[in-house]
Amino acid sequence: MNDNPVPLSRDELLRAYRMMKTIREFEERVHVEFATGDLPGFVHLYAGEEASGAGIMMNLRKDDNISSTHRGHGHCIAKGVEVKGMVAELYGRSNGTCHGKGGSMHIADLDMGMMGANGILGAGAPLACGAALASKYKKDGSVGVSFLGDGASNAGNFLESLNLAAVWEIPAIFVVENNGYAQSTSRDYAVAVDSYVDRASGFGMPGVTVDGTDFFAVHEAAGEMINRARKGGGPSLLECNMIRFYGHFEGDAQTYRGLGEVEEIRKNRDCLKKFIQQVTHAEALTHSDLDGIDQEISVLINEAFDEAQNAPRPTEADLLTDVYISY
Amino acid sequence: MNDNPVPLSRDELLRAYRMMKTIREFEERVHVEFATGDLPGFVHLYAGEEASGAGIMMNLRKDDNISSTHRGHGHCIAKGVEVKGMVAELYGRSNGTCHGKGGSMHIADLDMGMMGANGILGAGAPLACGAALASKYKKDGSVGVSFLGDGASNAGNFLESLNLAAVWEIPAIFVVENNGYAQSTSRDYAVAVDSYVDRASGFGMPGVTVDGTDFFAVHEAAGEMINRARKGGGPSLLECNMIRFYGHFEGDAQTYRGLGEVEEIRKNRDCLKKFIQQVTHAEALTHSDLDGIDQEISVLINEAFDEAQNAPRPTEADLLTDVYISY
Amino acid sequence: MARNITIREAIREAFDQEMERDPTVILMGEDIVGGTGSPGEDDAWGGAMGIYKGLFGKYGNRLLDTPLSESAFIGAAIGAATCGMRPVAELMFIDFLGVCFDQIYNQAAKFRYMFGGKAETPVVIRTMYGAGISAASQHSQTLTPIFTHIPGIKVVCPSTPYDAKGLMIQSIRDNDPVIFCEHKNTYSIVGDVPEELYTIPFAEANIVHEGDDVTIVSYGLMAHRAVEAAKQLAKDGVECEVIDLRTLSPIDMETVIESVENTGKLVVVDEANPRCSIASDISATVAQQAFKALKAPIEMVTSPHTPVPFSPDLEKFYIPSTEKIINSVQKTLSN
Amino acid sequence: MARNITIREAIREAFDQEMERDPTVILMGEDIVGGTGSPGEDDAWGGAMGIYKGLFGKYGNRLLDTPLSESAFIGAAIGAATCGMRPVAELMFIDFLGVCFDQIYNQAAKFRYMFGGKAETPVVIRTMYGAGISAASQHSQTLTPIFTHIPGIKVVCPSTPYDAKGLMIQSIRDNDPVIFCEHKNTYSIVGDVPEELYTIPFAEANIVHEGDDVTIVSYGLMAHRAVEAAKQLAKDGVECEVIDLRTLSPIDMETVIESVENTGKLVVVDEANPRCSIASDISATVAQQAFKALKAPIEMVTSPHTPVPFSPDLEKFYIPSTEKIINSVQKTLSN
Ligand SMILES: Cc1ncc(C[n+]2csc(CCOP(=O)(O)OP(=O)(O)O)c2C)c(N)n1
Ligand SMILES: Cc1ncc(C[n+]2csc(CCOP(=O)(O)OP(=O)(O)O)c2C)c(N)n1
Ligand SMILES: [Mg+2]
Ligand SMILES: [Mg+2]
Repeated sequence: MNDNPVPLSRDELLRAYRMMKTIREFEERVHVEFATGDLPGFVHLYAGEEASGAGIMMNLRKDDNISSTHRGHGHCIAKGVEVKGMVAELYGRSNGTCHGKGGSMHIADLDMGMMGANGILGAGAPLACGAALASKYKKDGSVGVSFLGDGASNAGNFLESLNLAAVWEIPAIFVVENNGYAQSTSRDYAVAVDSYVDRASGFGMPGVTVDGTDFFAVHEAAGEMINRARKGGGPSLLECNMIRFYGHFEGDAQTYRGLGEVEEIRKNRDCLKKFIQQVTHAEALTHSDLDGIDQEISVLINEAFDEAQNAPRPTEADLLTDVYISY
Repeated sequence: MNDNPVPLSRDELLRAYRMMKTIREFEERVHVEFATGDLPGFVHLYAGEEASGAGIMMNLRKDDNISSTHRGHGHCIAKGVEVKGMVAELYGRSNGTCHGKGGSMHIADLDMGMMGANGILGAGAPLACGAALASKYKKDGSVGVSFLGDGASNAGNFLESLNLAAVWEIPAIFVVENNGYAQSTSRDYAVAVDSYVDRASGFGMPGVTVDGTDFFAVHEAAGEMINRARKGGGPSLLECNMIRFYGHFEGDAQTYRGLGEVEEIRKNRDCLKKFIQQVTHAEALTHSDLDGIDQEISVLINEAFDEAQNAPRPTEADLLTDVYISY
Repeated sequence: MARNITIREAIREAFDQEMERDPTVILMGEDIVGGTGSPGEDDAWGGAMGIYKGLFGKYGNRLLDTPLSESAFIGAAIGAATCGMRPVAELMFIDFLGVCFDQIYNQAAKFRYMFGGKAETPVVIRTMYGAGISAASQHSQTLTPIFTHIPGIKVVCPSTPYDAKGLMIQSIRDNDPVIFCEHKNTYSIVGDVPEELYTIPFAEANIVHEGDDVTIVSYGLMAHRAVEAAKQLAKDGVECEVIDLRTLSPIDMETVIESVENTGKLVVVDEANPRCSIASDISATVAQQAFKALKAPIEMVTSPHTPVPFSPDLEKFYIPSTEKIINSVQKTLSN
Repeated sequence: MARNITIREAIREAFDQEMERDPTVILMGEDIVGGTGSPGEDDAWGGAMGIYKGLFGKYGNRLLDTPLSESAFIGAAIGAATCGMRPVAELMFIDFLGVCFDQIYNQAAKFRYMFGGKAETPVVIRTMYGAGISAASQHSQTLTPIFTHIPGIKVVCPSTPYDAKGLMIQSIRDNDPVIFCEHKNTYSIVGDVPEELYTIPFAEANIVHEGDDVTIVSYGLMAHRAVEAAKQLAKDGVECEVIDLRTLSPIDMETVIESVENTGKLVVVDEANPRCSIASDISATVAQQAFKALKAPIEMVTSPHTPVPFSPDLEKFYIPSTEKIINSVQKTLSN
């Protein structure tokens, strides 16, 4: 354990804050816009879970690859996918990250090492293994990181991937973002084991559980795993215990949650509040540092939504392109 | 641990011996007949692994259900499937267990609680969960037992089943018959964990490893698990460490095996020899007891092969029946 | 007595009445109860579409929430079906077949044949298909042709509340594995449904619009579009016979052949991708069995050979529209 | 210079030469080396059919044995393909698609479209299909229609050593996901194969027997039976044009249409089950695009709508035979 409670440089802290805050503002705005009926499709918000994505991505390089989930906005932003393109994508516009063909559940930007959000639970795990395998041949020290929810941790494609990564000794990191629910199903009901450390052990892999609302805890644990993997030390599993502020998707009435549960977590387990408290208390950043960033983000998000809402829509001709590279 | 080295009644011991010896003779004869070119298809022999099937099946009732693997002859015989029908099935004759439509990899006899050999690795695990689930509704105290090889222990359908069985707390037993190889691939290469006890723990389930060439060790460990499951104690996993005498399938040149490996195991790790040694040493059975059974089995196997070789073949009309119950 | 209810309600009623009648009927799937083991409401979701809402209170643990493990729980439903139960397992979206398909086509569908006729596997797999709500490529597919290709599994696609109830009850009572495919944009369709239990036999297509000029064959949501097209065409004096297949396997080709023998013209409407589709399947059978009667090229109206796009603008062009059906009918008439 | 080699050797040579040329080509699958980590020979198996034998000595860890986890390793091949590699993953039997299908049709096949054209996924999935060796229901299926139904994946089915080598090299170099389907009863077929590297473009069917009376369309092993039928029919003065499709997706329908426009009669031969099959796909397209030229009902020769039986006696009746093809040709002629 590092003695310094906020063991990152000022620049890194500012970057981390910007990441988390951008995600938060992005998601809060999506929440609002979805309610107006303007945003099509299924939307799953990452609000409340920012410390996990940021804590991990702060350890990654551009040439590292991540595979994400249906709840992918935060991973995208943290991995460096351009926000304006993302918003346009959510609106299905032709200047979106995926030209409007993917939508929230399929935002990808391979140039940024973002292999895609995924509508199929657990399906990203084999893909991240592929990135990790490629790294072994390219010998570039890059890693593949697979994000999954607690629900997806029961999916066969994920479980097989754990074994495969360990057998091949590839630089793969599996991050279980355990927010306590898979849709309306409680993690305690559906996951037969108490600790993911034990699940990792069953595949010969080290596992660590951290408070996923604590950026610094995530950052440190992920850093160790990622560095080990870069040096040929093989795969590992990180469990981030965390919470989601909103429903499973926008529109979820959340009647499976306890009375006052959401209010309580917003109040006491907000990872962004915790981060602010940590960095200001340690006097590593000041409130005015943060305010400056807040304002930039606010401008960015406003612009992104304004532009997206006015962006061009794809036309019938776009329907038939991009199926094959050549046919 | 039971102090008595052979803690079964004389009748039970005779039954166990008959089971194992029948399997052995069946498989040795299949080996010979396959070499003549008369037996069609893929054939995977259970010779050398009899103590596992017998040790477990001696704990089962007729209304317990098992799901088997591609290496299923031994499980069938031990569960009570009629030998003559099985041989006819191997020859693809119309009086075979499955009227010649299934063959070695698909022998099933639902009336005997044998849910089928299976050509798809790991696919039997969910099916056995289904039997265990049905037991919970029927409240008949029956169990579902899934057999798998070490290779199949990396398959997603098996891994998902472990979690499902634990979540539902159903009377399911998973038996990993670890014979060290999946085809030519060594277990040590392909299974990332040293002990299956750890893999079971990863799914919140007790696991036990036994010497699968020791009938009594298997019998005792399986007995505890099965009794616990019958009483509502939930699922568990049994690893039987064992060996196969022959190749993966008939025709396998086995060049992946060490020099003298097969000779060594035949000499020192033959489960049948071990059983005979144990029961005669404990003076629970005499050699003449065993000889009597041997003779009966020899007659049975000879008759079964003679009859099968002369049995009627299915005709074109049979091709189109049995697809649907009604269409 | 019949009341006007939705497809959603019709399916729930089928479950309710069959569960009451037959204690071996059990239901399972992700969130079909919803909230098991969580601090809030007991049946918070009642399934992704709320189909099961209220049943948990009545039937308790005969409804089972499952972990996110489609291979395991659909396989368990199949295994339980061979052991005396009549399970209905939900595959939330048909798009997810890729993580559990083996249990369906290599296990359930083949047991009876492989085991020499000795197995019965009365399992129903309920699932949701189709585009139209911007759910994008992995939550909008039709994929009915993939199941139809497989011998040993029956494929059911209701389009009305009456059919949904009667076909669901038939599916539960049927001793073969059934995949019951509901179009996600049909749940709120209302129609008359008798209160009592009734079944609709498989392979009995429905003539939902009569006419002598052109035969239009379809199923599911597209059957509604076909009728809509027929109504519009009727204004111009074109009389279409619209056939709603109701089940794709087994399929009622007699009704189709008979109609084509009368009209001499065929338009097949299928929301699936075109290659090896239901549209091509029906076209091929007609080109083989009613060739002499055919007076014009067979027209197929399908989705294009692409994944389903997310953007509502593109999706609108993607799904076969009433307009496209009308165009195809007119094309066959101009021949 | 061309030599007479088998399909088995032709595929091995394609791997060998492409691996030598391109360091990003890697191979993976169960037992494709065989014996990794075991006490015996290093490459004891070289794959279930011995295809890879000898390559491990030359390319070492560019051949990877995998655990029995098709979803994970085929998905890893796909992921690696999006990260600059050109992996070839073996799905030992096409029948196993049910345990890994999601990675193929929801991931690899859709990336390019879902990601707005920005992804390249140059992965090859090599697999073995077909009946004929009493491997029974779960190891004898054809299933090519299921892949062909899916947009975004290319389906290749060689029938000769020449095609096998040229199509495999094309598949490896192609930037789209390819499923490369080899009939298990074709590995020992011999034919002339050039020593040098060459590619065969996709969607170029081969006219393997010329004639003006009837068009027979087929692929894989069945193309050989079709030629056999054509030869026998030629003795009676019936001239068949036999088309070997070589690739099912993309498909060369021009050649088929052109031929039917000349002959006016079509027989399609497909070892797959009949519903939503390649046979029905081609029939439907012809009934739509070459209707005017058709002079007789289209005949389809396929397996019956049943699983593959184990018994060699039954299997013989199951697989489309030369005799059945001849009968169908004669049927179209009598019309
Ligand atoms: C294979 C598959 N099964 C089911 C679903 C439907 N589904 C979407 S999200 C979800 C719950 C996911 O829970 P979890 O993995 O914990 O992620 P979270 O939503 O909590 O972030 C389910 C069941 C799916 N998308 N894919
Ligand atoms: C899903 C699937 N993948 C691959 C195979 C091919 N295969 C048949 S047996 C076998 C090895 C099985 O090894 P193991 O599970 O250890 O059983 P054993 O043969 O040793 O009894 C393989 C890979 C298969 N039948 N099914
Ligand atoms: Mg969750
Ligand atoms: Mg083994």
